[in-house]
Parts: sequence; C-alpha cells; structure tokens
Amino acid sequence: MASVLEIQNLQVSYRSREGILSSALAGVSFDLMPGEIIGVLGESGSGKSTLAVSLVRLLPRNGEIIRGAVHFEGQDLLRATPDELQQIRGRCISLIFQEPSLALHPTLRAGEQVRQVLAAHSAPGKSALNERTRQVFAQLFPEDADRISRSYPHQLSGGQRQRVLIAQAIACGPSVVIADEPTASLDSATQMELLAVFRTLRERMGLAMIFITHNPALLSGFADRVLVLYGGQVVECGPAATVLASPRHPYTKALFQSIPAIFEERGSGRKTKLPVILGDSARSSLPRGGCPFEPRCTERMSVCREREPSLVNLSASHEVSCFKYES
Amino acid sequence: MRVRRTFAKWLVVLGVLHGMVVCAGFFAPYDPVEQDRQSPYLPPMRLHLLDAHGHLHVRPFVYALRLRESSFDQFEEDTTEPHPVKFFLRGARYRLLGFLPLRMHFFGGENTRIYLLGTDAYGRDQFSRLLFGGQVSLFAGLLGAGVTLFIGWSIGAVAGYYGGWRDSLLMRVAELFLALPWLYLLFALRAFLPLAVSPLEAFFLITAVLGAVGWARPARLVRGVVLSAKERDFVRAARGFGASNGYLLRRHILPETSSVLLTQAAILIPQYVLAEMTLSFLGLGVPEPVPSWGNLLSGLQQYSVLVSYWWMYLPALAMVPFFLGYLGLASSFEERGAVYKIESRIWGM
Amino acid sequence: QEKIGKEELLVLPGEVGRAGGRLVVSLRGEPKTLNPLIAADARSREVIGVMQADLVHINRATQQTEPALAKSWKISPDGLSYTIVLRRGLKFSDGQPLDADDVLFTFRVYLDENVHAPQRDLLMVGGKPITVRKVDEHTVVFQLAKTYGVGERLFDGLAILPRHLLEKRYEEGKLGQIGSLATAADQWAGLGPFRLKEYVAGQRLVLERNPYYWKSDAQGGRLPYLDELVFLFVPNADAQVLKFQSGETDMISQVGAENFSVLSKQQHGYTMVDAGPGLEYNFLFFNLNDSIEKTSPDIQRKQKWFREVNFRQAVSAAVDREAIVRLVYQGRGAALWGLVAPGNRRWGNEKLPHPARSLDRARTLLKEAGFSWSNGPDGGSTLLDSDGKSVEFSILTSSTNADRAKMAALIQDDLKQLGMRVQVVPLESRSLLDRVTQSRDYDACIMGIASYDADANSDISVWLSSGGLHLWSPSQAHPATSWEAEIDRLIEEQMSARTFEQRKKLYDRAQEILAENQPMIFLASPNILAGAKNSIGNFHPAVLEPYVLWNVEQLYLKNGMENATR
Amino acid sequence: MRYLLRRLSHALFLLAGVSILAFLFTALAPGTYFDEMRLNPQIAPETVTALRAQYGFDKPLPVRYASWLRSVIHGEMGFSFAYNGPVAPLLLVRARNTLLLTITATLLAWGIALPLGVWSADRLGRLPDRLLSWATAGLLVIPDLAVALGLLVLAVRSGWFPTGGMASVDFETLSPFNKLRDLALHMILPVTALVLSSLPLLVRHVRAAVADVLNAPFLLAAVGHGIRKRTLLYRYALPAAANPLISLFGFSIGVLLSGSLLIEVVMSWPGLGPLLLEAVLARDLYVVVGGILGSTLFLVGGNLLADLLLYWADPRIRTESGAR
Amino acid sequence: MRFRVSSMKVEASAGSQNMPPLLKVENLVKCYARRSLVGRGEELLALNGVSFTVFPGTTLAVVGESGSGKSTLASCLACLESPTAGNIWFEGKDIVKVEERVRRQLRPQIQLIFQDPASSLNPRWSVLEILLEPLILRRKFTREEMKQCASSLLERVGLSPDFVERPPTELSGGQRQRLAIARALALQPKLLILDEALSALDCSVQAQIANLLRELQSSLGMTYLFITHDLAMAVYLADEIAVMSRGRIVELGSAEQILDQPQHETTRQLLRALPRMTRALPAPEQ
Ligand SMILES: Nc1ncnc2c1ncn2[C@@H]1O[C@H](COP(=O)(O)OP(=O)(O)OP(=O)(O)O)[C@@H](O)[C@H]1O
Ligand SMILES: Nc1ncnc2c1ncn2[C@@H]1O[C@H](COP(=O)(O)OP(=O)(O)OP(=O)(O)O)[C@@H](O)[C@H]1O
Ligand SMILES: [Mg+2]
Ligand SMILES: [Mg+2]
Repeated sequence: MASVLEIQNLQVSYRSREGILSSALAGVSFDLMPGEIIGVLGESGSGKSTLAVSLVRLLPRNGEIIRGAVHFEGQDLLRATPDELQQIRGRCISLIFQEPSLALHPTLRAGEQVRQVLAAHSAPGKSALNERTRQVFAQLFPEDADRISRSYPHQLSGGQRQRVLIAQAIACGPSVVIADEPTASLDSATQMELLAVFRTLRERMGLAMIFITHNPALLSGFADRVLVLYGGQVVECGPAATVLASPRHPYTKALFQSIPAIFEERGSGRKTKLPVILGDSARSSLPRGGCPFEPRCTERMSVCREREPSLVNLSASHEVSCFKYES
Repeated sequence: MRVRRTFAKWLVVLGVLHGMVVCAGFFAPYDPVEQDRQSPYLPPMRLHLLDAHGHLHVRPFVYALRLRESSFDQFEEDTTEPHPVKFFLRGARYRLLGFLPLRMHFFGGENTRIYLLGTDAYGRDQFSRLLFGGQVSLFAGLLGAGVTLFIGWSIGAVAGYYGGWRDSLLMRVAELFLALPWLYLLFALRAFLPLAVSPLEAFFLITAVLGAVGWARPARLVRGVVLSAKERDFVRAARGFGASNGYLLRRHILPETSSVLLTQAAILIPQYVLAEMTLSFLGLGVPEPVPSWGNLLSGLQQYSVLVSYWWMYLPALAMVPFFLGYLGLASSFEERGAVYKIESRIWGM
Repeated sequence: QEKIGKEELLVLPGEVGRAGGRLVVSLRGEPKTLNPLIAADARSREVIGVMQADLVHINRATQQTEPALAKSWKISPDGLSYTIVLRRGLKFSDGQPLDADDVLFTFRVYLDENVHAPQRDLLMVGGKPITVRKVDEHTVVFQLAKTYGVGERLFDGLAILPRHLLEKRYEEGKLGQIGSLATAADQWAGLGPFRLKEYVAGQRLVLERNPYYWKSDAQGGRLPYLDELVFLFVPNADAQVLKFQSGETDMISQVGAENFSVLSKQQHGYTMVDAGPGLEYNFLFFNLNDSIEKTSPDIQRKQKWFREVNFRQAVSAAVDREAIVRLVYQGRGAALWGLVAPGNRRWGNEKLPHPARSLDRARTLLKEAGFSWSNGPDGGSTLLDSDGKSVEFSILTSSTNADRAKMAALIQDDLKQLGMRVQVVPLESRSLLDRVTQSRDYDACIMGIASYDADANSDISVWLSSGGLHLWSPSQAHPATSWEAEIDRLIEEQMSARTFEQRKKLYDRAQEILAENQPMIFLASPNILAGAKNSIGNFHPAVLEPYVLWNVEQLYLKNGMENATR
Repeated sequence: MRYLLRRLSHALFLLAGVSILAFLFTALAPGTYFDEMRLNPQIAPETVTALRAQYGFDKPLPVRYASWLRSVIHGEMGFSFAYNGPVAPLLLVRARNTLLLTITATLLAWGIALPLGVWSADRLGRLPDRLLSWATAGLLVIPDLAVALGLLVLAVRSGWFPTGGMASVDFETLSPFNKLRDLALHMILPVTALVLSSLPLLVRHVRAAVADVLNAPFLLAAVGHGIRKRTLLYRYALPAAANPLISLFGFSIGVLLSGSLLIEVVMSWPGLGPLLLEAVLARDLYVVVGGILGSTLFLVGGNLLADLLLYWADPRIRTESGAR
Repeated sequence: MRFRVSSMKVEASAGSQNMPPLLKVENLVKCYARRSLVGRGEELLALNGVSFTVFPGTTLAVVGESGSGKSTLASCLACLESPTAGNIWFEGKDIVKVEERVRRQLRPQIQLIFQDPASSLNPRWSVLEILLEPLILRRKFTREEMKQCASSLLERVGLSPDFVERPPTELSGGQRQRLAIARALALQPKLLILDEALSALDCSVQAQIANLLRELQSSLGMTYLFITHDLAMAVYLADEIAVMSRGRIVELGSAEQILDQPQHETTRQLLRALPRMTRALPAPEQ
C-alpha cells in the first residue's frame, strides 16, 4: 500500500535573534500508511511539535526548513503554493496544536471557530453547516455540546479547550491528523473516549494519525507504530507493541522507567525517588559529534562520542539508532 | 536582524533631519525673517550644471530670476550670467544652538540670493524658514503629543484597570473635556495673558495646554485596550506574585497599549504642528515674523496661493519625511517588540 | 384708489436692457433678517437694500443724492425743515398703496426708543430726534433741531416700511420678531425692486421681481429687468471666487487683490473690473487713552513715547506705504496719508503732504525727541528712549483680516530698521475690539474702516473726541489735547455749515491737523474689485456699498437664452 | 438595562455640566455679540448698551443660565441675537444637513479604512504598505482646508462637480430622481474632503491594530486549519484587533455634528459649520451653547455605543463587568 | 453529600490533628453567570459546595473529570476569582473577605501554576525576565542573588541556561511548563497549586520535577495542591486525593484508600479508564 505521508530527511532549524541557526530536527524520515496511527514519544524539547508544524509548513517566523521533503499524495508539501496548501490544510491534513489557550481565537465562540473550519472547505448551506458543527460537538462533548459551542475559549476548562481543538481538526474528515499532545489535559475517562473517537474515524474513513504524547501507556493498544525522538532525531521506531513492551534504545528504556508505578509496586515504592535520566536535556543547539544521547547514556561506549549512530534494523519494522545494535 | 536595522535606519534618518533643523542657522542660507520686498513669491531657483551655452560647470550654479516681459508675476531665468553656489561662506548672523554666534553658512550665492524653495509673500526665503520653522514646530509637536499621551495613558489606564466608579468618573470627565468649547477658553486665556508675553512662551504654554486638553481621545483608546489586557493570564500571574497595581500597569499593561500609543503619537505630532494655525488665529500661535511650519502651511489655505504659487506646497512635502520618520520609528519599535511573536506574513513562507 | 392717483414712475436714463432672466450672486454667509429695524450686519443690509427703498437716494456712481420715493424735496431757508413730496400711485410689493402715513409710521418706529433701531442714532440731530409731520397724503415735513450739513443724504438707506404689515405688531411691541428669513413671502413687503420668494436655510435666498416697482427705463419699460435674484450663501471668500469662476454665480464683488489677479488671468466669459480705490482706509494707531485707572503701568510707560508727536511722525515716515500697496494689494490700492480715501473724490484734501518713506527723517525726528540708539551684539541697533529703556511694543491686528496682518508684518520690519522691537499680535476680531474699545489694554493696533457714504459726515464718530470710533482714545468726555479740541470744533462747525465750499474748507483744515499729529498713521486703501459675466448688462461697480448691486434694477442678461447657472 | 439607565443619568449630569461650563467659558471670553456694532459709525454706543441690557447681559451669569434653562424646557434652546429668534429651529435644519454629510462620510471612511488598513497590515513593510504610509503622512501634513480647497479647484477645472453648496439653484423644479442626483453630485466633494481628512487616522489605527494580531498564534492555528485568507483577515484578525477601533468608532459617532465644521464652510455646505463658526466669532452665545450641547449628545451616544460594542466584541471584558 | 465529605475529611486528617491547617476551604461555591446585555442569564455552578482541609507539609491531589471545576477551585484559592459563596481560610485568615491590601501580602504565599502555562508568560519578555519577576517583586534580593537563584532554578527544572535570553514563544511546550514551575518556586510559597503542571512533560522530566517537589516539601515543608489527571502521579505525590465531579468533591481519602477501595462511581470510572502499559522490565540484557 502506498503511504499517505512520506517524510524524507526533514531538517528544521530555528534562527535566534542573533541570526544563529540551531537545529531542531536533524533529518527525520518516516512514512505514514493510510489508517495507520504512529505514536511519537520523545523528551520535552526534542522537536516533536516542530515536526508536527513543519509537516504543514506552519513554522514560526524564525523557523526554517533546511531541507527534506514531505510528500502527501504525491505532492511535495514543502514546495506547494500557498493556495494548494490552504486546500490541503484542515481538509486533508489537519493539525491539533499543543497549546489550546494559544491556538483558539479569544473572541470567537467555540462553535463559530469550528464552523469556520467547515466553511473554509465546503460550501453547503448555512443550516447544513450548523448541523455539521453540532454533530462534531456532540461527538466530542456528549454532555454539554450546546453550552460549549456557545462559550468563548476563556470560559472553557483546559480539557474542553483541547477538545475544541480536536473538533476543529476532525471537522472536515481529514485523511491525516497530526495531533500534538491532544489529550494532555484530559482525564483518563475522557482520554479513552477520545481515543475511541479516533479509532472510529480510522475505521470509518481510514484516518491516519501522527499522535504525539508523553504518556506511553496511551499508545498501547492504540498506536500501530511508535516513533521515539531524541534531540531532533529518530532514535527508535517500531511496532507499538514491541517498542512499549521491550524498548531497545537506552533513552526509551530510561524514559519508561521514570513512570511512577501505581499498580505494580504499590505501597513500597511510594516514598522512593523516581528514577530519572540524569543530565541536561536540551543542549541540542550545541554542535556535537557523536550520538546525541551519549552524554546521558548509562550504556555509553567509546564509539558513541566519535560518530553519530544510524538507524539499525532490528526486525523488518523495528529500527533503533544505537551502536549497541550495530553488527 | 532586519528589524533592528530598520530601527537604526530610521534613527539615523531622523537624526540627520533633526540635526539640520537644530543647526538651522548653518544650513539655512539666510535670516528667516529678512524680507526681500523686491521679490515676493519668487519661484524656486533651479540648480544647474550645464549653462545656456552648453558648458559644463564643476560647481552648481543658479540663474537669477527676472520678470517675464509683459507679465507681473511670471518669472524667467536670466541666462546671461551664471551665479555659482558658494559653500561655507559668510552671511547673516545667527546663533548656533541658541548661543554660538556665527556667520558661517553651508551654502549661498555671492551676487545673488539663492532661493531653493522660492520666497513667500514678503520675499523671505522659504528654505530658511522651513529649517528654522522646524525648531519651533517640532518641539511644539513633540511636546504637545508627549503631554497628551502621558496624561491620556495614565487616565485611560487607571479607568480601564480599576474599572467601576473610577472608570465611570474618568470617562465622564473625558467626555466633558471633549465637549467643552475650548475655543472660548482660549479666547479668554488670550485676554488674560499679557500681550507682552514672549510670543514663543505663549505658544509653548498653549501647546502644553492643548496637549493637556487633548488627552481624552488617547485615554479612551487606552482604556479599551487595558480593559481587555488586564484579564490576560500573565497579568493575573504577576498579580499572584504580589505585584502592585502600579507595577502591573507599568510593566505588563503599558506594553500592551504600545501599538495604540505609538499610532496616536504618529498622528498627534503632525496634528499639533498644524494646530498652530488655529492658534495663530487666536493670537496664540507663533507670531510673524518667526517662522513655524504652521504658518508656512497656512498659505495653502488660500485659493490664490494654492493655484498660483505651486512652490508653497514644497514645505509640506519637506515635512513628510519627518512624520514618516516618526511613523517608521514607531512601527519598527513595535516590530521590535513583536520579533518574538510568531510569523507575521502568515500566508506562505 | 382715486386718492392715490396715477403712478408717478421714476425714469432712469442709461442703457436699455432686456427683461427676464435670473441673476445669481453669492453672499459671504447668511443674512440674518429681512427686518431693517434690527439688521445690524452687512449681509442683511445688502439683501434689504434690494427689497426696500428710501425717500432720497445717493447715486453710487455719482455719489450725489437723487430723488427716490420722494419726487422732490424742499429745504427751508434756515435749513431746519425738509418738505418731501412723495410720488403718487406707488405700491408696496404686495400691492398695498404707499402714502404719507407709511412714512410717518416708519419714522415713528425708527425713533421709538424701545425699538432700538440702529437708524435712530442717525436721526438724532443736535441731540434731538427729528420730528415728522404729515401735510397731506403725499407730503411730509421733517423738522431738525439744528442745521445739518449732510442734509437730505440723511434719508439714504432709510427704508420706508409697510405700515399695513407692521402696525399691529408694533403696537404689541413685537416688532423685533418679524421679518425673519423664514417669513412667508406674502407676509413681507417692501418698495425695492425685488420681493421675497423663497428662503432655504443655510443655502439661498430667492427674490423675485417686484411688479409694482416704481422705476422704468428710458423706453418706459418697467424695471427691474430681472425676474429673479438669487443670493447663494457662500461663507468663505475663496469659495465665492471659485463659485464665480465655475460660472455658478454671475457676479462677484469685494474680491481680494490676490484672488482678483487669479481671476483676471483666465477670464472665460467674465470680466473683472477694478473700480479704483474705495472708501476703506487702513491705519495704525497707538493707545493714547488716558483714563488712568484702566491703563496698566506698562502701557503708561509706553504711552510716553506714543504721546510724542515726533515718535508718531517718525513711525509714519518709516512706514513703507508703497510696499504695502504692492505686496498687500498687488498694486491694486492707494497709499494713504489722510483719513479721506482717494475713492472719495469730493472730500479729499489735495494739499495734504505725501512724504515718501524716509528713515533718515524718522531718525531725525526721534533724535529730536530724545531717543537714542544702542548697538546690539548681533549687529542690530536698538532704539532707546530718554530713560534708556528700549522701545518695544506690540501691534494688534485682526486675525480674520489677512491684509492687515500682512501690513503689520511689513510695518514690523520697517520699524525694526529704526531699532524698534515690535511684536505683531493677531487677535480674533471680538477680542481685538474688546481690547481697543473696552479694556483699552494694548499698545498699538491696525484697523480699517470703510465709510458708508462719500460724505464727510459718515466718519464723524472717528473725528469727534466723543465719538466711539475715535479709536486712539474713544468717547472722551472732554478732548484730551488742544488739537483734538480744534478738530472737534472744526467738525461740529462743518456739520452745520450749509454750503459745500464752507464745509470743505473746514474739513480740509481738520485733515491737516490730523496729518500733522498723526494719531492715526494712515497706510493704504484697497481698490474696489469686482467681476461679472460678460452676459450681464449695465454692470458698473461703484466704490460705495453695495458695490455691484446698487443698480440691480437695471442689471439685465444680454442674451436671454443664457441661464444664469450651469 | 440598569446599566443603560445609569449611563443615561450620567449623560444628564454631563449635559448640565457642559452647559454650565460652556456658559462660564463664553462669559470669560472677551466681547459680546453687540460689540461689533461699536464699529458701525452709525450706531451710538448708548444704543449698544441698551441692547445689551435688553438681552440680559447686565445680569449675573446664574440668572442668565436660569432663563436659558427655562427656554430649553420650552424647546427653544435660547435665543439667537443674530437671527433674532429661538435657537432650536436654526440648529435643527442645519444639523440635518450636517448629519447627511457626516454620516455618509463616516460610513465611507470606515468602509475604506478597514480594508485598506487590513491590506497594508498584511503587507507590512513591503512596497504597497510603504506607499500608503507616505500617502497618509502626506495627508496628515496638508491642512484639511487646503485639501478641501484643492478639491474645489478640481471641480472648477474639470467642471464635473458643483463647487460647493448642497443643491442647485433650480433644485425645486427638478424631478425627484434628478433631485437625488443633484444632491449626490453636491455631496461628492465635501464627502471626499471629510473622508480624506479622517482617513489617515483610521487607516493607521486599523493597520497597527491588525498588524499586532497578525502575529498571534491563534491565527497561525487558523492557517493550519486551512481558513481562507479573506476569512482569516476579516473574520479572525479584525475582530481580534477590534478593541481600539471600536473606541475610535465611538469618536467617529461623537464628532458627527462637530467634525465637519470647517469643511462645511469651505464647501458652502448649509450645515452647522457656517452657522456655528459665525456664531462663535460673533459671540452669538446661545447658538454656540446649543451647538455644543448637540455635539455633546452625540459624543455621549458615541461613547455609549462604543462601550456596548466593546463588551459585545470582547467576551473577556464582558465577564469582568458581569462579575463586578 | 456535603456531610459525607466533611466527615471523611475529619477522618482523613485525624493524623495531623495537632497542627493548625494551612488551608481550610468551606462550602465553596462558584457560579458563572453568563450575562448578556439583553437576554436572560444562564448559570453554571462550577463549584458547588466544596470543603476540605490541607495541613502544612502535605500534598492534596485533586483529580476529576474534565470540566469538573478543578481549575476553578485553583483560581479561587489563588485569589484570581472571587467565589460566589463560601470561605477560604489560609493560615486562619479568610482570604475571601480580607481587604485587598492584606490579600496582596498573602498572595505570594499561595502560588498557582496555570494549567496553560503559555498564556501566563508575557510573550514580550525573555525567560530571564519572567523568571526574575517574582524575585524583583519581593525586593529582597541583590542582583547577584537573583542571578544565582535563577540559574539554580533553571537547572533544577532541567532547563538549559541557553534559554534565558529567549522569549517564551521560542520554547517548546514542556519548556514553557518548566519555566512556569520554576517561576512559581522562586518565591518558595507556603502553598503551591499545580494545575496539571506536569502534563506537558515527558516521563523523565516529570519524574525529575516530582522528585524536586518532594525534596522541597521535605526540606521547606511546602504544601501542595496537586491537580492532575495522572492518577499514578497523584498517588505517588499525594498524601490525600480528592476526586471531583461536577463541582463537588465526591470522594476524599488517602491515596491508597482511593486506589484500593474507590467508593464513588466517578473514581471507579477514572481508574477503569487508566491506560496501562506492560511495564518495561529492567530489560534483561541480551
Ligand atoms: N469564565 C468562565 N465562564 C463560564 N464558565 C466557565 C468559566 N470558566 C470555567 N467555566 C466552566 O466551568 C466548568 C469547570 O471548569 P474548570 O476549568 O474548573 O474545569 P477543570 O476541572 O479544570 O477541567 P479540565 O480538567 O478540563 O481543565 C467547566 O464546565 C467550564 O466550562
Ligand atoms: N520559535 C522558536 N525559536 C527558537 N527555538 C525554538 C522555537 N520553537 C521551539 N524551539 C526550540 O526547538 C526545540 C524543539 O522544540 P519543540 O517545540 O519541537 O519541542 P517538543 O518536542 O514539542 O517539546 P515539548 O514536548 O516540550 O512540547 C526546543 O529546544 C525549543 O526550545
Ligand atoms: Mg511540543
Ligand atoms: Mg482545568
């Protein structure tokens, strides 16, 4: 099957006010198959949001795509004209922003903001638009759809705002949704409901997703594949079940260990310190020779400092960039 | 970065322009009040390099103007004798920066007077008047706008920030100020001011008064912005650190109003420069023969001048760079604050 | 009807025109009223002028009196009683007949103290009101308390009012409230060539031909020729010029010199006329008031200079009148050395000296008076008075009058050459008037006065020390100086003198005294400039008000097809 | 509703205050209406004094104010010395004409300024924006009167428009359609002059306000949803930038009666301009006070409208005012 | 219902009876009235009679479904919203009724980390300015101290000093969140309210911050009100957990109690929905 989204060697940098470029994504490549859900994990500042916005070319003013290509249905989005982009954004590929308070218009009602997205991509009558808007809200807010759609963003709770963002993203029935921590401020019950919504969409319309999250547990049973980013690079990528159950990259392993365990080691571990990855996280701007994780790696070898590791195939679909697995 | 560079660029432009105005005595070839009664409404002289015989001159020169035959207000160039432009020559006395007595002028003519922007009804050099006029008018404009904005901001911010009865009261006072017949008060004021008040003093006094009276508009604009700005989360967060109201107004809310304030400033400065024409009418403006931009422009309000002497427009044109400079400075100032903000040219990249 | 008898029309000589058409003229703003009893402003008077008529009229071209509603008049040998015979058969514009009772009523109203008619003051001769007596239906006798040199000129401009419309209101004491512009056309009448047709607030006043008008042309054609006269209200002088230039109005008067040259440059279908110097005289005067309690010490100090004849003469000698005429009036004016403007052909004193500008003479005069000069650091010299104080004063001008402001700027520069530091203070006209006539808190002032009549008496309140326009020190109880007393005497005497020669002699003397003492330093007098479309016949602008409409009944459109407006 | 009532009572107080102060100011200003007569050599000073007394100028200010209030209650708004009649009818006719002019001009000015400002904010710093900056700066330094006169000159030279006034002389004889045409033709120039005089201010404010929000992240988000550019600028950016513009709009309403005075004079528009200007100079006090009160009414109305709009447009403010 | 809650409270806090409570909330009600200028108002009870007590040096976690009023509670406690009814005693002072002047004194002692940190950071300021703001406002520190404090704070939340010159808009979501935490910690408040302060952080950084919070609690005796959706973290950090639903506290008890014997349906629902992951075992090396 052909991929819907094909990302090739995407490199993105931010320009500081002094004009110095610092890299945020250093050559990321992967494919997204129709109906596939890729979960993206990674440490804070590793470039997940950068990846998300650069796929639809929404980088802030000081961001620059250095090279790479993003093919959507055969078209390179990075070379598309503004008009073509406008057609694609929201209708074919839509983006759920990380910060709901910034991404919502402060003086338009939630319903109106969703309605505008619908109106931008289809031209049905007014009543049809309203009807569709109501449907979308009903899907996301089983209880309070009407009130929420009439509220202004500042009158909504964090989770409600986040759901409004999701409503905007799925309103037009896109084939790809890039979701940047879409459930971060939702309680577990609502989270599950939302995942169910996504799942239905996938079943019904073959929705493919790039699902950025900090909660690996969310991905189990939901994502097909998991992509782990560190320092702007893919360090591990493989089927969700495999990666979650037996992570290979030292970073992924360490990451999973930091999760406080409540069901497994209840009681006893309560007063112990949580294990953390030692060291400074974001020094991505510094020029470096070796593996980006090398300074913090507990399993570092001498080669790690000398050159960058490349992705190694552990199995047909499981790749890790670590010298440990280089034969 | 680009924005910094434009900021610096405007700063330099304004610096040069203001430098010329401040050192008007040096750059102006003549005393701005000196009348040349034989040549009222003389059109601007053209600077030549090629003379009538086709010879190229190293030094730019002018031809004297004479009345065209059988005409009383049409001039033509007298091409018999070129008058070279001399630089750094002695001329009328002036005081540089108000104290340094000098006679050195940047340029001038030896046997003829050079009128770059023509002359006015009394045969005074418009170019010199333009430069000297700026001294008064720019100061007045900046002073008036400064006072207005200061008062306007303070009152608007207090009204918007505290709300409630303070808001009602201050806004009603603002309305009162907008509604009152200031013209009459100025009549009265003029009557109370002794005639012997130095005209310049009186003018600055009135400009300050005008500035103080004009606060109502910026106040309302600011109030509206503050009303909404004070609800921003970062303001609430700062309040949570125990920030005092004054601190919040100064550090968080003032920057939010900067765009409105700068726009107002860019508009108020020229407005106050022009307001002088109204003041002159009341006997409160810059009196003759002292030049000011207001009285340079007031000629434009006469039909005969408007259609007969096109060069009377030139001062207006010459003022445009100043105000553009302020505008440019203001907007690059704003952009400087906005550098951090995301993409302004949202469409495409 | 019998009693009135046959109409006795006044036949006017001159070019015979065509009847019909409409004339549009602009008025600098709205008139305020049609009621002559309360009209105080020039615009109302101009409109009233074409709607009303007087007993005896001054011909604006010849500046002589001529019969109007009065067919003839007789002056008694003692000069105290005037017997006036009215034309017979005349009718007001609403068709009601005119008779002696109307005249009696008119003068009763004018003289009624409670009405406050501005005309009343004119009709006080020798401090007593004129009395009027009816002899018969068409004859009235006016009795003066004292001989009055101006004689029958008195009656010029005194509209004869329609008794039938006003009497009731007068009895009710509500005369002031009628005759507003909004009056219905049939509620208002006059004896002038035009009568009210329509008024549109703020826009225009439309008058129509009075069919009962009592003048005819040389061929017996009834005047006026025009069917309609439209006054457009154009509050701005430049806009008036533009409207004329675009052909929207047919005539223009009171054009400024600069606009005149603009208009003259490209005359399509119209002609501009320079009627020569008018009766306006502009002058500079110093504050010579001596009511101590009113004047500040600062002004009293300066008055020491102002009271010095030499000082005033020096100022006069230093003023460059030629430059004023050239720069202010673009040559369309006349330099002035005396109160009588050159436009007044009969009353000027040719013998008055016209000294050319001379700074040397001015310096000599000042030196004689004890002034001296000190050299300033910047090369200029400063005039010092005998106490060693520098001579500085301010000149007030009206900020609404650009011409005078210009004069002030020129004089300022002239006097700078004498070492005087002069500030020009333009004031809005009410404030200026208040300072000059009420608070008297000023140093010097430039003003202009336009005589309304070519007769010497029109300026009487300027001449007399008790007069309100004796500006340098108005309304004095007793003349402050001997020369003022002398002028008072001469003027009073000339008023009761009976022949023109007698009066002229006395008047000449007064002018000489004035020129000698220079309480007013006369500057210049502008020409009367006007213009009209070429299609307008009988257009003869005069130097007296109303400059172009004085012969409105004779104005006509040469080509009947041509519409006045585009 | 309570809010509106409160504002209404404020407005009454304001009107009272303005009228009192207007009386005070006018009393402070030197000269009275009758002083002009002093310059008329035909009128004796005694007559002037008598006239002054007749109109109560010898009475103290409070007495005059009281009698003025009485005439306000009678709907006369005082007495015009010049026109020798009540003020209210004088003002009403002309206020109608002025409003016709200013409302058209205000609508037009906003209609132009909004798209122009948005357009130039969208091109911030590029050539079209710079050209617009030059144009607005130029308009700011040329006096309004010069602009108006220039337009009149244009009218004379081209012959396309009448040179001022509100109607042709033969207006009454025209057919209804031609009447309308005539009126429109007469309105073009004054409306243009008014629009040109208010445009720089409006455009600059719109531009600044919109440029401010064009940087906001929620607009970036909207772009991400594929919102069309027009919608983006007008449905997203403009409402977010509306705050200062609404206050400005309030002013536009507030100066409907008083904002066109000078241009009316130059354009011979039979509005309040010529009347009030003459009245001010002639010290026809009650006409002036009437005019001031009229424009105060509009000012209050404009500000009230602006406040309501502000609450309507910015929900953040609204909850605030609801809470307190 | 209210009875039950208060009785539970007495039960739960019986252990620390000897200390006066730091925070005592009684019957707090917050009603959002939608006021439009014309139409009739519409009311929403965001808090409907909430009561609880927090003792110094302890942590109360608040969990609950989205929109149940957690953030509203937080902003009422932080004096950002005035409650419609009810009392809040902080160190024995009723901060609802107290004068504005006194409240300003109290405010620095109660710090709130906003749920959406991005909007609580002034976009015109740099990271350093933002971080120093509370310190400057205290006016107690010298420049040196402030610098030192700032860099140590940054380090503790795992932010590199490279960022200090940047505006917050150039940070990633998690970095902003950490900045907000660092800023709130700068004042060492007595009560710190963390409104989902960890949700935007990856597990490792979460752990790092959680450790930091615990360490501060034990060294400075800080008190936390920890609002979260992450029951695991709640259990890890909190002594007590309150479960909210529709503006009420429906269950309140010690962490174990809640986890083991959930009483209320909401709690059970939350627990049931908790995503579980086969725990990555300390991978036996191949
Ligand atoms: N300013 C406001 N005006 C009106 N309603 C509001 C306002 N703020 C919050 N609400 C409503 O109050 C309820 C509680 O909101 P709150 O923000 O406290 O929820 P929350 O528990 O923090 O939820 P989340 O976990 O999603 O952040 C929500 O239904 C919300 O829509
Ligand atoms: N506008 C910007 N200018 C400069 N640097 C930026 C900008 N936005 C992000 N960065 C930097 O780029 C790096 C990657 O940021 P990004 O937002 O992609 O992180 P992330 O993976 O989404 O992190 P988080 O999980 O915290 O949201 C970070 O180090 C961040 O500081
Ligand atoms: Mg992110
Ligand atoms: Mg919340």
